[in-house]
Amino acid sequence: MSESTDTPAAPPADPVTERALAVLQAAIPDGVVAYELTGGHPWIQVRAEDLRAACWLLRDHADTKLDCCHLISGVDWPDAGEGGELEVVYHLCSFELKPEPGYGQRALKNDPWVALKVRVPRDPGEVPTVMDIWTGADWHERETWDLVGVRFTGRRELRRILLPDDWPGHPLRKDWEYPASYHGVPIIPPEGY
Amino acid sequence: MSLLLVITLQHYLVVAAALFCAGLIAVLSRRNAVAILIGIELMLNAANVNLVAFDHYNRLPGAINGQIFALFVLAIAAAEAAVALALILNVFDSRDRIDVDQIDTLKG
Amino acid sequence: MAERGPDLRSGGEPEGAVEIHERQEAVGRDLRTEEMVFNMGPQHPATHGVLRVAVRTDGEHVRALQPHVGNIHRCAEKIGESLPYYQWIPYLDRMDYLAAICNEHVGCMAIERLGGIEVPERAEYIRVIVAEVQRILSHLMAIGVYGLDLGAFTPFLHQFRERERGMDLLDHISGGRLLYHYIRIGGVKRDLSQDWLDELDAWTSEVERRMPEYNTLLLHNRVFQERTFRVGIIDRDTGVRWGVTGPGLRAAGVDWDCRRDAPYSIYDRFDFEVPYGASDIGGVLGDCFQRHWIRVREIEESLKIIRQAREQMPEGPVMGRVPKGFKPPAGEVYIRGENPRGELACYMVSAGKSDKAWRARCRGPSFSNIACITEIAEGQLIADLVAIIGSLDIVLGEVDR
Amino acid sequence: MQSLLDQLIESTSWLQGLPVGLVYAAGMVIACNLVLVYASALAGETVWLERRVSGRMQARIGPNRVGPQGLLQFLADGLKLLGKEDIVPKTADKPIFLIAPIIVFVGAFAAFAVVPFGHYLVAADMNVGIFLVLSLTSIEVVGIIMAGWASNSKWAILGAMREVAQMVSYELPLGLAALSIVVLAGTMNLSEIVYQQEGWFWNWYVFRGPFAFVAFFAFFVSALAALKRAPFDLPEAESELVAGFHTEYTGFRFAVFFLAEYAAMILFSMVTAILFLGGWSPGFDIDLSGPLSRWIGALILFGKTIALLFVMIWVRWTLPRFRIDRVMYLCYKVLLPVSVVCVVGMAIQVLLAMTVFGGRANAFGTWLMGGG
Amino acid sequence: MSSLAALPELSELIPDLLFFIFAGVAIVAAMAAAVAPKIVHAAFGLMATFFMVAALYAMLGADFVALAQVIVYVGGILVLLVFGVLLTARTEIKLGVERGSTKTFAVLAGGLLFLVLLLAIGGTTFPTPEKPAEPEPTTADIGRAFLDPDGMLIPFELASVLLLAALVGAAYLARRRRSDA
Amino acid sequence: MPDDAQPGEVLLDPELQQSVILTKVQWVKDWGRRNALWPMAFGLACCAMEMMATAATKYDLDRFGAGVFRASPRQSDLMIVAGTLSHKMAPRLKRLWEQMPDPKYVIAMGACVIGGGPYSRYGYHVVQGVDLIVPVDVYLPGCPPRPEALIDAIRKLQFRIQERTGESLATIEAKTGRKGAGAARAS
Repeated sequence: MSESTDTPAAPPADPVTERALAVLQAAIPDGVVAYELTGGHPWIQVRAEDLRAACWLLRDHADTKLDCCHLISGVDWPDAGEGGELEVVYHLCSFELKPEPGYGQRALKNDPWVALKVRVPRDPGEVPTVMDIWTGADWHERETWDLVGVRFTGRRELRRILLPDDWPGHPLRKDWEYPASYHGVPIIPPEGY
Repeated sequence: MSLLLVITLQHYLVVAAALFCAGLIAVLSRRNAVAILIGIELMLNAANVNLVAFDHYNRLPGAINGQIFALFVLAIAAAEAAVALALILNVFDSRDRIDVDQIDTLKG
Repeated sequence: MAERGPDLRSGGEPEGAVEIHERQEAVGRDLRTEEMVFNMGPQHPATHGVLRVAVRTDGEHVRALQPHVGNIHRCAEKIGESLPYYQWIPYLDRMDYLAAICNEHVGCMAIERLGGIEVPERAEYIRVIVAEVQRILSHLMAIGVYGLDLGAFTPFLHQFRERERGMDLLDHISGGRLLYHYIRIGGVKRDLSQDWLDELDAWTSEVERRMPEYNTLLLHNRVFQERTFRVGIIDRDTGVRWGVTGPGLRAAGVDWDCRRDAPYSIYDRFDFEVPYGASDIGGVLGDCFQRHWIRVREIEESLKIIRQAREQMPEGPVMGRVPKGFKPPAGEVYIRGENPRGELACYMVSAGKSDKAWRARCRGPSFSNIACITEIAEGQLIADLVAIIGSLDIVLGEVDR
Repeated sequence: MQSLLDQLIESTSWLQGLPVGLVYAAGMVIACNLVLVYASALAGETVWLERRVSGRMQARIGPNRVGPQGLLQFLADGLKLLGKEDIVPKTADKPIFLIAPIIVFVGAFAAFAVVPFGHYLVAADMNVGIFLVLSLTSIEVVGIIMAGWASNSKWAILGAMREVAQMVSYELPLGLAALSIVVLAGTMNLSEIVYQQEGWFWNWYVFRGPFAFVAFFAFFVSALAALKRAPFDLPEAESELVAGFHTEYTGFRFAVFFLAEYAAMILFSMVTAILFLGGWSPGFDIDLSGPLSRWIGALILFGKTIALLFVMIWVRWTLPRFRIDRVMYLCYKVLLPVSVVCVVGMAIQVLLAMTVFGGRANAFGTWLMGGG
Repeated sequence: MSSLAALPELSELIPDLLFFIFAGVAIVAAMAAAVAPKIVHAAFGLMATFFMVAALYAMLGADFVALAQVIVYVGGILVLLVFGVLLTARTEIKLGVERGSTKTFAVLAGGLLFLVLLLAIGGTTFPTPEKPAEPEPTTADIGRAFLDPDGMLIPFELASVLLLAALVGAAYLARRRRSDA
Repeated sequence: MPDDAQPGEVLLDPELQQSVILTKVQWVKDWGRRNALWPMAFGLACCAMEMMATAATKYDLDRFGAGVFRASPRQSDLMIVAGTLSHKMAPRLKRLWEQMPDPKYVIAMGACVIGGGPYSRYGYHVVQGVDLIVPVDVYLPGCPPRPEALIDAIRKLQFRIQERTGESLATIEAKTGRKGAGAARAS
């Protein structure tokens, strides 16, 4: 990346995240657990029970208008907290609000997106759904359940999407073990491969 | 043409009678409306065989009334099949069945 | 061979039934013909790979449908966690195998950002050039295959003529016809020679010369227009709600292109237009025709970018300094780039402890694009369903990753 | 046929010793087999033609390894299909599944009996020739619907339904367009129709007035649709219905469908050439009725057939496929009115020719009223 | 066809043979159509009957009627019937079996009628001419008869009106009823 | 060709070998089979693109009579398994293979279907070789193989059909009781 032109000593805050944080703190002051406004990946962490409220707010508020749920990712942190935590990261973006002129040239060469994080205990790992807020979140939630094992609550049906329905476990959990075979077909490569 | 000397009018009439009886059996025994329609078509065909056979064996020179009647029957059969099938589909649509025993009310 | 199933692609599987949207339960008495449940795919000519779509039809009309994906789930994210960063790049190639370079580009950008690696100027230009060549190749394929879906075989085979030449171009610099591993962390694998650039010029003018021919065969063809006008309309609201990106979203009238509006790499140095849907193109906003039209226009814009990059390209090295045993500090990064099919995004988490990512997550644009057919294909004809799936231009490798 | 056999009997001594009826029967059987073999081989070569022509159109080459220029490709395909396992799906309706291809085959091939390949080169010179062609090709629908139903596959039944809707609809403009030529010719005998077009090419029926000209296109387009050729190939649309009504058919039975399709293509090309393009008439005034020159006529008709086949292939590999509603629209709102106008207009034309332009008395009147 | 008259005896048997084949197949297929347990089989039995009857017409010298039979019955009516069967195929399971008593009664009635007809046919002497009419092209005659004001013109026009009425009526009856209308 | 058998030695009935006429008939049958290999239009992943390229303009598989891509397995002779085979897909692949009429041939195209390829080590959802599911006649390595290589594989298969009297690997395996007997490996 050609960032050599401007690498300031104190990295500036990301304006979009800053605005989103202001909106959230005004409406649900207790909801925001932590945030990071600078650096390559600014984010805001909210409590799981406030997630839906925060999402509604970010989607509909005139200042943010984050009308698209770009990506939902689950991250497994087995060593965090007591008995491990699951982190769900929502990358939200807006097609409604145009970036200000010169946005692309700003020091933080980045996109106008907001990362919203929520952390829950690994067991049972329940996170409220946002499928009714952004329809496109449906498949992302199913995939996160499928691979990471985050249980999204309050939604229509939480089925596996990529793997077969009777697949053992959630492969992206750090403690997931490769099964020897699936329906008689070996999964682990033969010895000496 | 001398080829048909052995085959007489009666032969054709017997065939027509058999076809007619087959149609009658279908109409009487079936309860599916489409199957009844099949029986009716058989009976009409039997009539047609009679008409054409009589035309062939008893024709006055230049007159082919038998064949013309057969063509009329053909046209009527076509009209009848179209309307009957439309009715059957309609009944099927509203009743989900085309069993004639159970279509006894006129009101759809 | 005594045991033979009744019908080919349906039945037998427990998940074969279509889930019905709630509001479709009230279809009621309008059904007059037999309802049938079809399984389109996973081996079906129109599903572009191994997508399986369970379709409930009433005669020729689609009542409800449910796509089933995952048939080539290749565990790219697990592999991203299991292998060192630089070894993961080839797997990115194989995700969207029709736009391998674009994938590499975004993936390398993410890893470079994570480790704070700088890329030389010339390498950035080369990346843009090859990425745009790849975009043209991908769009040519999309255009041709769309014709194939609609029953026109010839444009598909004609586009292969240009596509083969373009693939040869990338073959010369990378050694692979389809999957390249050309863009590396910190730069590109090797410099472009003058001969190659001349060949590139010849190819671009050839593509420019041939495009009107393809447009005559498809875009301006009456039959094609009748098949695509007012079919599979994705309006702005639907598109944004489902997370549709790329040509699908632009056809809905959203004037958004990552390359221009959130420029990554050096895209802010080029002057190009972003085509987006409008009602005066033909058809209506967001229908299959406009998606096709946008791909055609984007090829022209990519040609523009290639020419500009070729002129501005400076001399210099093509590989930055990458530390041996590359171990980025703990942190996260989220990069999105404009792929031919939409926005590819890469979310990488480094725990800072090893040369492997803690979490390597990719957003395949096709994954979001195909999800919306449950909504837009309802009530269309089966023939239209084929047209819609084709116009979304999905690559299953990217849907399933 | 009759006269050919009579000539043969006159010229061959040992045949005269046999009962005439036996000779006639044997002659009929041999002629039927000849026609069948001729039509099958032609259908096979049409497959090759299609693959080569489409190859050229697509900047490819097409089959060129099997035999000279790939001419034996169809033989290889046929042999292979004969040797394939014959699968009847377990849930299929077996008797109907087995009969269906035969009915389709009969529908396509039987009509060749009345098609004259040249002067007297016709198996059965029937007075109702064109009517027979149309009615026999309508049998094909039944075979296809049987195939679709008996396969017990959803793709097959959907393909069959499309086929029925399309074929039944397009028979109307097809028949009416042919009828306008019958009005002009005053006969349904195909040989007779060709005799009337002999002489210079302006005698060809396609050039006799605007209605015939329009009828030619109506007939050809309807024939394309009735043949389920692209852009009307919805019943077997690969990208939509896998393979349509013959999805479940393997090996030999599939080959029969395949062959029947191409035979029907040849049949309709030939009938179009006979009805509109002067049959074996070369387009200038020359007598081709001699025992040897009639074979030249046959070659000319063959050439015209190939030309029309080429147009069919050309259209197929150029246009995208129609959608079912557009197909029906084209039939009922475009072709049907056009062909009705053609029939009525043709009747008026013949009437005018008889009353105003002096009928047979002058050349123009004769040209205008055909043989009617 | 003129020289056919001079054929020796051998070939005279062929038409007779053909007649018995056609008639036999027609009757067997008709019975199959009447009693086949599967409605689709019945429809295809009907098709065979139609073909054989068309062949009988051809033997009777009525070539136009024979082809009209094929094109109207096989290409039109039969396809309609099969289409109807396919569209209403859901009920086939329920309706496949008739009540035994009805069937017996029907077969009895049919057989009885056939006997009566046989007796009637056998007992009647039909005024048969010495020589049946020569088979000749009938198309022109039929056309003339249809359009002759003293002949069949009025019935012909009436038939066309009937067909039109049937067309309109069928279209009206089978139209899709909008559930929201 | 593989080293395990002389052509026509183990795999032909001795009776058949002696009968010249039968051999001729067999030759004609095999000639048809090898010159009309209709592949099934069946692609899984990346390699499918190269398979399409092979059928398309520049390489034109149709020259060898193998360009008729049939969508229905009932009408195809050759299954080119092109791309990665996943556990979810495997039963369907097996089913499609079962629906093909005999004699049927399988080409395993690409590293993934030969042995899991790059996904072998960590790809939990990738089958470690398609030969675990269906018998393979010709293995075609590469990631993805170039179109020339696919043409070569088809030529290999054609030679194999002529030399081995058209029996597919499934039949040979059943006859000899040896798994993988007689599979060929393309360039």
